[in-house]
Amino acid sequence: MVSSPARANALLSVQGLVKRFPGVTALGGVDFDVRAGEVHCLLGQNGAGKSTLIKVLSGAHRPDEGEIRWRGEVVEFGNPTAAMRSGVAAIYQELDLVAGLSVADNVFLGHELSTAGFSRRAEARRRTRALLDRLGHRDISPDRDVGRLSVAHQQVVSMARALSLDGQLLIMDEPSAVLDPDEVRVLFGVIRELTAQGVAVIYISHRLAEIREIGDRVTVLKDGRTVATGLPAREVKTSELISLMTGRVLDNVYPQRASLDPAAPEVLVVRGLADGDRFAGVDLTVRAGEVVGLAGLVGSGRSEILETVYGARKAAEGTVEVDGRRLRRGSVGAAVRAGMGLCPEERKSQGLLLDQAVYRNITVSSMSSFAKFGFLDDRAERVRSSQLTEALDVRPAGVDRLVRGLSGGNQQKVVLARWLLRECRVLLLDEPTRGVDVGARSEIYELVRQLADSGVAVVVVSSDVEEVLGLADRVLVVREGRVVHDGPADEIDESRVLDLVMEGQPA
Amino acid sequence: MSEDTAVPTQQRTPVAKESGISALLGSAAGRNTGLVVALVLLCIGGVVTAGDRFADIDNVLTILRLAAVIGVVSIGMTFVITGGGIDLSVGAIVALSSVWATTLATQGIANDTHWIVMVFTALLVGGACGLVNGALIAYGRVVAFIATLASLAAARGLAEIISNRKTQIVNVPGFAAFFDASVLGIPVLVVIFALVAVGGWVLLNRTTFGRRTFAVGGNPEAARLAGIDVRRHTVMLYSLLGLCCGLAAVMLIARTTTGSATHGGLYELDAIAAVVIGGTLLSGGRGTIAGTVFGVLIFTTLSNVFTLNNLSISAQAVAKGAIIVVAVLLQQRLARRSGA
Amino acid sequence: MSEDTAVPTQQRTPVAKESGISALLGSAAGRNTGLVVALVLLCIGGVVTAGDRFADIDNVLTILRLAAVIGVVSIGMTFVITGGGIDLSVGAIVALSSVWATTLATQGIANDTHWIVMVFTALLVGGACGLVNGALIAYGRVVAFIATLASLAAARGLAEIISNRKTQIVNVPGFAAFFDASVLGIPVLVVIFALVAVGGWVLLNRTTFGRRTFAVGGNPEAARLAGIDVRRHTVMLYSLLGLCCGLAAVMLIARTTTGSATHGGLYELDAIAAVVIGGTLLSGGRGTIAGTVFGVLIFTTLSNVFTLNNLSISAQAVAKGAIIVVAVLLQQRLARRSGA
Amino acid sequence: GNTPEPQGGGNQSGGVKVANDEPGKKVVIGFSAPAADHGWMAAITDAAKKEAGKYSDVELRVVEGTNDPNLQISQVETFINDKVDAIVLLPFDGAALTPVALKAMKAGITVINVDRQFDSPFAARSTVLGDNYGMGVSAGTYVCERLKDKPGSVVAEIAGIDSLPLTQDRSKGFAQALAGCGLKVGNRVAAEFTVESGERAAANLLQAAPKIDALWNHDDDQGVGVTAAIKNSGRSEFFMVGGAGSANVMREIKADNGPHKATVIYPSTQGADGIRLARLAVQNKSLGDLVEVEIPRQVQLYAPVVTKDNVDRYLPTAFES
Ligand SMILES: Nc1ncnc2c1ncn2[C@@H]1O[C@H](COP(=O)(O)OP(=O)(O)OP(=O)(O)O)[C@@H](O)[C@H]1O
Ligand SMILES: Nc1ncnc2c1ncn2[C@@H]1O[C@H](COP(=O)(O)OP(=O)(O)OP(=O)(O)O)[C@@H](O)[C@H]1O
Ligand SMILES: [Mg+2]
Ligand SMILES: [Mg+2]
Repeated sequence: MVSSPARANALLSVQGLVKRFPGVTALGGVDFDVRAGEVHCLLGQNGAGKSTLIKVLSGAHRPDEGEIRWRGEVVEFGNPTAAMRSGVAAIYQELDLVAGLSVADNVFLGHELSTAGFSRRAEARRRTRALLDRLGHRDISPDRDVGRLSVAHQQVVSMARALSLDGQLLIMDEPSAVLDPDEVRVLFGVIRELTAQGVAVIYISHRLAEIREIGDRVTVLKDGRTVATGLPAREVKTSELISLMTGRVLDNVYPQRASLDPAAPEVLVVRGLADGDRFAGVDLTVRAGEVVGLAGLVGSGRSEILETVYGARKAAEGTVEVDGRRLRRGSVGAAVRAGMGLCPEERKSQGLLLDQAVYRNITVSSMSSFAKFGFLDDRAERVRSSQLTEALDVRPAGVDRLVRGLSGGNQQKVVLARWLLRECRVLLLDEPTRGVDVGARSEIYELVRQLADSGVAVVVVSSDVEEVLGLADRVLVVREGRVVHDGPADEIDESRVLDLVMEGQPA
Repeated sequence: MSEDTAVPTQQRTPVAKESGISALLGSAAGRNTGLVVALVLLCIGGVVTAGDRFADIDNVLTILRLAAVIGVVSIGMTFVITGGGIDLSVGAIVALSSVWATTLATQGIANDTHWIVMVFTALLVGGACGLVNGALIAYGRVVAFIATLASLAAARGLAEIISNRKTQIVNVPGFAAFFDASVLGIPVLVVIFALVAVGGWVLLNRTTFGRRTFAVGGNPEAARLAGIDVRRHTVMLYSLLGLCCGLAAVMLIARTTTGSATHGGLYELDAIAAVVIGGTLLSGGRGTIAGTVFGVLIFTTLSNVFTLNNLSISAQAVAKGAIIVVAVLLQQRLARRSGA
Repeated sequence: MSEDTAVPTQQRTPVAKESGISALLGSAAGRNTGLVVALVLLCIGGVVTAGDRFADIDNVLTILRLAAVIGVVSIGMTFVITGGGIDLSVGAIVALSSVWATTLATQGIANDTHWIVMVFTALLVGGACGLVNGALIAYGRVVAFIATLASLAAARGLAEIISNRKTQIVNVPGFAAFFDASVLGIPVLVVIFALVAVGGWVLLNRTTFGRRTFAVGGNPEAARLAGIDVRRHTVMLYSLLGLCCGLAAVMLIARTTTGSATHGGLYELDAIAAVVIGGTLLSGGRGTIAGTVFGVLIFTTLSNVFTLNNLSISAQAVAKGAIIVVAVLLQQRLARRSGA
Repeated sequence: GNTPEPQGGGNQSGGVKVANDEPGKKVVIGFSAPAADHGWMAAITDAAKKEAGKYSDVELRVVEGTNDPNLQISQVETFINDKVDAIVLLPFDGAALTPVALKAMKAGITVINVDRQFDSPFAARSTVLGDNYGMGVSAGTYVCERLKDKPGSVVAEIAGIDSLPLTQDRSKGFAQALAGCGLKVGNRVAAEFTVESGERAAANLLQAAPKIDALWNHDDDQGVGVTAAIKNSGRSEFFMVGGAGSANVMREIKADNGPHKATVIYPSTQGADGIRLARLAVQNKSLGDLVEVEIPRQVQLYAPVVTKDNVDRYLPTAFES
């Protein structure tokens, strides 16, 4: 490949990068370059190789082939420290923080502030405070145990950590996936500040709107290869991006709502659910075929409401009924037997058996339907699972793969497949499209709609207000553990929801 | 590492795995190449240094008989460790079961009715101990290490109190006769071990119980949210191990014709070592019965080869340490090469 | 579970943690309420049943002296377990160090020069053993349980070979005199234990090394991505524990005036039990030195109270089991209530 | 001029029974004992090896010492498979090893039982026994002699591994002998035959008993630790009686510079006696000083008290712990 003059000026340029894992080529030849002071966006479907690319660039993986130039010099980042020394800082997709250590400790892990080996704790705390303030989070204490923060706050800590490295190149792998709109705004402010100082940013997101807002140039990956690079982020057409990414044309993202039968039976009835001061007085009724969306700020308690309905947390008060039968409090088993299913918020720690095969992850909740006298029919499990993974387009295919090796979005599809297999009466989805690409996203919407049409009652929690409005028949807005609005989705718009969500919040 | 280089989008034909004995043997040998190689090397060592005395059928049966008791415990331990637990009290449970099953009272009833009473007593005591362990861990939320350490102390103390620290001799006709017999030339104890191993393999790999064990050990929170009653399952795992300990106690009673509070000394370390060397993850979520069986056989063959060779006792200990490390390294290198 | 209930957007007053001794004591007592209560209950039990004989200052010093040796090992073990590892070979390393430091040759050199030679020998041997363990685990990628089990066998075997299974008596003037002395009425051994505990606390909680230990144990992948050399750190942790074992060997030599291959029997279980009961997570990532010290004190006080009361060993064992469980349950309930 | 103790060292008796020591038919002897986890047990194996080394017609096979009856059984099974001529067996638990010993006898192998007795008379051709009960009695009698004028004296006892029958026998003998002079054991703790455990047990015991008149320690090996603990505590108001009879303690008794004033012998040469008996039995020889043409069924060794007066007689055969 000829190195153009532009290449030579680039802060970072990458040529012919190849990375193979056992059984799969994650990167099959990637070329692109990043200039100082720009926001370079990476786009691609789930499993396209974005995160792998990031890990190679930050020294976490060694490439099998190809060349990385840093300020024109060929470099080899043998380990993360080498990359950090050169000025590359990364926020990984799978949050890599150490639960049990404080926020400040996590921010400075690996580059601790110390004198003769002794930690300068006050200094670390002070600087962490400053970084968090800069990210608009006065509410996170540097002394807090990171493991006790919500995912969103953990994401903020990761960003603080990356900022603390004072890098020349900041890589962010889906930082916005767990943030609410307000927080994304703050994040973008910080990014603009940085680029103004000449720092380059590589930004990964599945939300095209964000790319348009913050990005300068776009590189599209497909199946581990660069299919387009250097596209102007603001001008390029959405349809073009989508077809570059997926190889097909998508138009209407949200499926058509069928008109709801007013006589449909109430499948899920929740009355007066409360859990200490976390949330209280939650009433929720979902009819067969209805999709109910829960909107709210991160940390407003939506996940907890869902988990309590499901019995994963024990309610202090209130009742949950499925098809008119009251469920035992705090028993997941009872909920599952009654036909409930939950796609949890944190797929890695709550949803998946990472070191087990895809098919085992899918059948784990419906084992008995594959068993005679407790003996499992392995073959039937595999056949049914492959049908589902094909339908959901999980890549790479093959139900004997370990889930750990799948990309984030594909892992999410595996969790969904679990409950599709079980044919639930009630499906609770907590951030079902987090980290899922546009193509798959519309497939998931389609699926949810189909499920609802087949008579399933669906509850969706999402931080993406547009998604809630597009998908749900009815919208509930949750604020500080209370339901502050309950009404049909077509009678409310995005700005009204945001108003409700933010009401009483300091701006 | 030689990897296959399929592009992700390319449709991969799902590897069809046949079930049945051939698969069992094939996959067991495949995944445990390193262990098989280690065992074969050990056997070659045995033949070279002790010749016919090692390769003799009687000697092989001696090795297997020795392996049988700790083998049964190790199979139970495989379940507990795969399920994310650990049990330090196995030796003490064996002791307590052996003592309880051989008290004068129990033997009296057995004499009046049938020797099977002793077997049931041992199984009952073992199972009950396991139940207590499991309940403490699952419902009392005491760390497994500490809970079973406490059981270790308590069960051995209880065994000493019951037996009054005397060795209790078995005088029940039929009992010894049954267990000392052979089936087609294979001692009953070895047959029991084989049955437990095969049963354990089926249970772990072919049933919902086994599948849940992997899930509970791999990610208990995910298992819980998937609708598995993790606590009940944990109790069942420890109870199963308790039953195995009870069975091991019966076998030990048969072998020694005694019940004693000193039986089963340090079985916890032996069993855990066999399980872990066999490739079961100490952190849970991955376990193999075949590996455990190989692990037990490696340890017993090792001490048999030492016995045959008249080595100095201290040198044996040093050699044992070295051989363990070599076996593990071998297993790892070969497992990595085969891409597993 | 009552969790803290602040709404996230609400400004949370950061818990101001003062540094210094008061914080050390305060937080140690706070996080270990259950252990403190258990220890206090035990002491009350001691006073009630044995009266002045228990509350006597000499008896307290006896307890502390007994706690000193295993205490030093347990502090080192706290680091290894917090860092996500385990070491079964500590007892064997203590034995090997004690033997090596008291061979005729070493004692000869010590007599010609200074008794400190023996101390350095023990530290060197212990450190070297730890280094080997660490290297096997970090670079050889042998599971810690198996690697240190192998070291256990090898180190004890080596100790027997070197000592020819004889007890080696120390005849170096000055050595015993130094370690038998008291500082302000406190025996030197107890002073050493206290210094190691304070040093360990500082190292774990106030230094980069300590922070990294938590990270390596809590999430090794995150630690790696943060640029920490996880393998080198692991080697350092085991070497540190090895050094502690060497120091414990010196203390044991001083206490018994001998070096012997039988020293340190079952220290691995005692040390791990003390660490885990103290609240250090067996899976790594969380560890407390203060808890370990309480754990050690609980176990030593327990056996002291038993002895003062002339209890039978079997009854002791049963009671010990029960008390361990109660202590842990207590610690858990109280920790949960205090919202920690 | 025969020595009073049959175990009294090979060289002394060897000089007398020339006919018995003459090389005969080759004898393969298997030897198995519990783990050498304390000095006395290590000395047993060492003495047996040394004894076997003296005979050109003896081939000794020593296996790893173990405290697991299951493993010890399989070691004996290996000997049976190997068709050795004789087995000298110091079982971890006599009763537990009985069935396999019977099996060996049935296979025509001469089994010599050492120290811990089988529960069937058919399981061994001959048995060499220490006298655990007698040890306790000897120690108790000695204590009585010294304290007979001081009623109400405090007697303390540090036992060995408490779950072993031999420990219980020793304690029983001691208690009964004391009862004879109206004394009883005031404080008792158990150690584990190791130096370290002796130190630990003694440290606690010394706290438990503020005043002691006599202390019996079952085992001289753990006694090293006990002595260290006594030294640490600075106590000297009592005298101490040892057990087993190590060279260390005998030297201390001779020098009269420590708490030990006596020790009761529990011969560590029993294994060596077993080797000798096994060889004689296989070669169809008899015990020289007996009229019988066969070796006896049972030899029980005496447990004498060693004091400053007679220590010189016992020191040469004492074991170095
Ligand atoms: N450690 C690994 N072992 C095996 N395969 C892996 C590993 N990491 C990634 N892969 C594979 O490499 C490919 C690229 O994955 P990657 O995580 O880079 O995708 P991605 O573009 O970040 O997707 P997503 O948008 O879902 O995060 C996938 O096919 C994945 O299965
Ligand atoms: N186990 C826990 N311990 C302490 N605090 C917790 C715990 N779980 C949740 N929280 C806190 O409770 C708040 C509500 O969390 P929850 O996850 O229910 O909110 P949410 O509306 O679902 O937000 P998100 O979009 O992050 O899922 C969070 O701020 C979090 O910090
Ligand atoms: Mg990704
Ligand atoms: Mg949530």
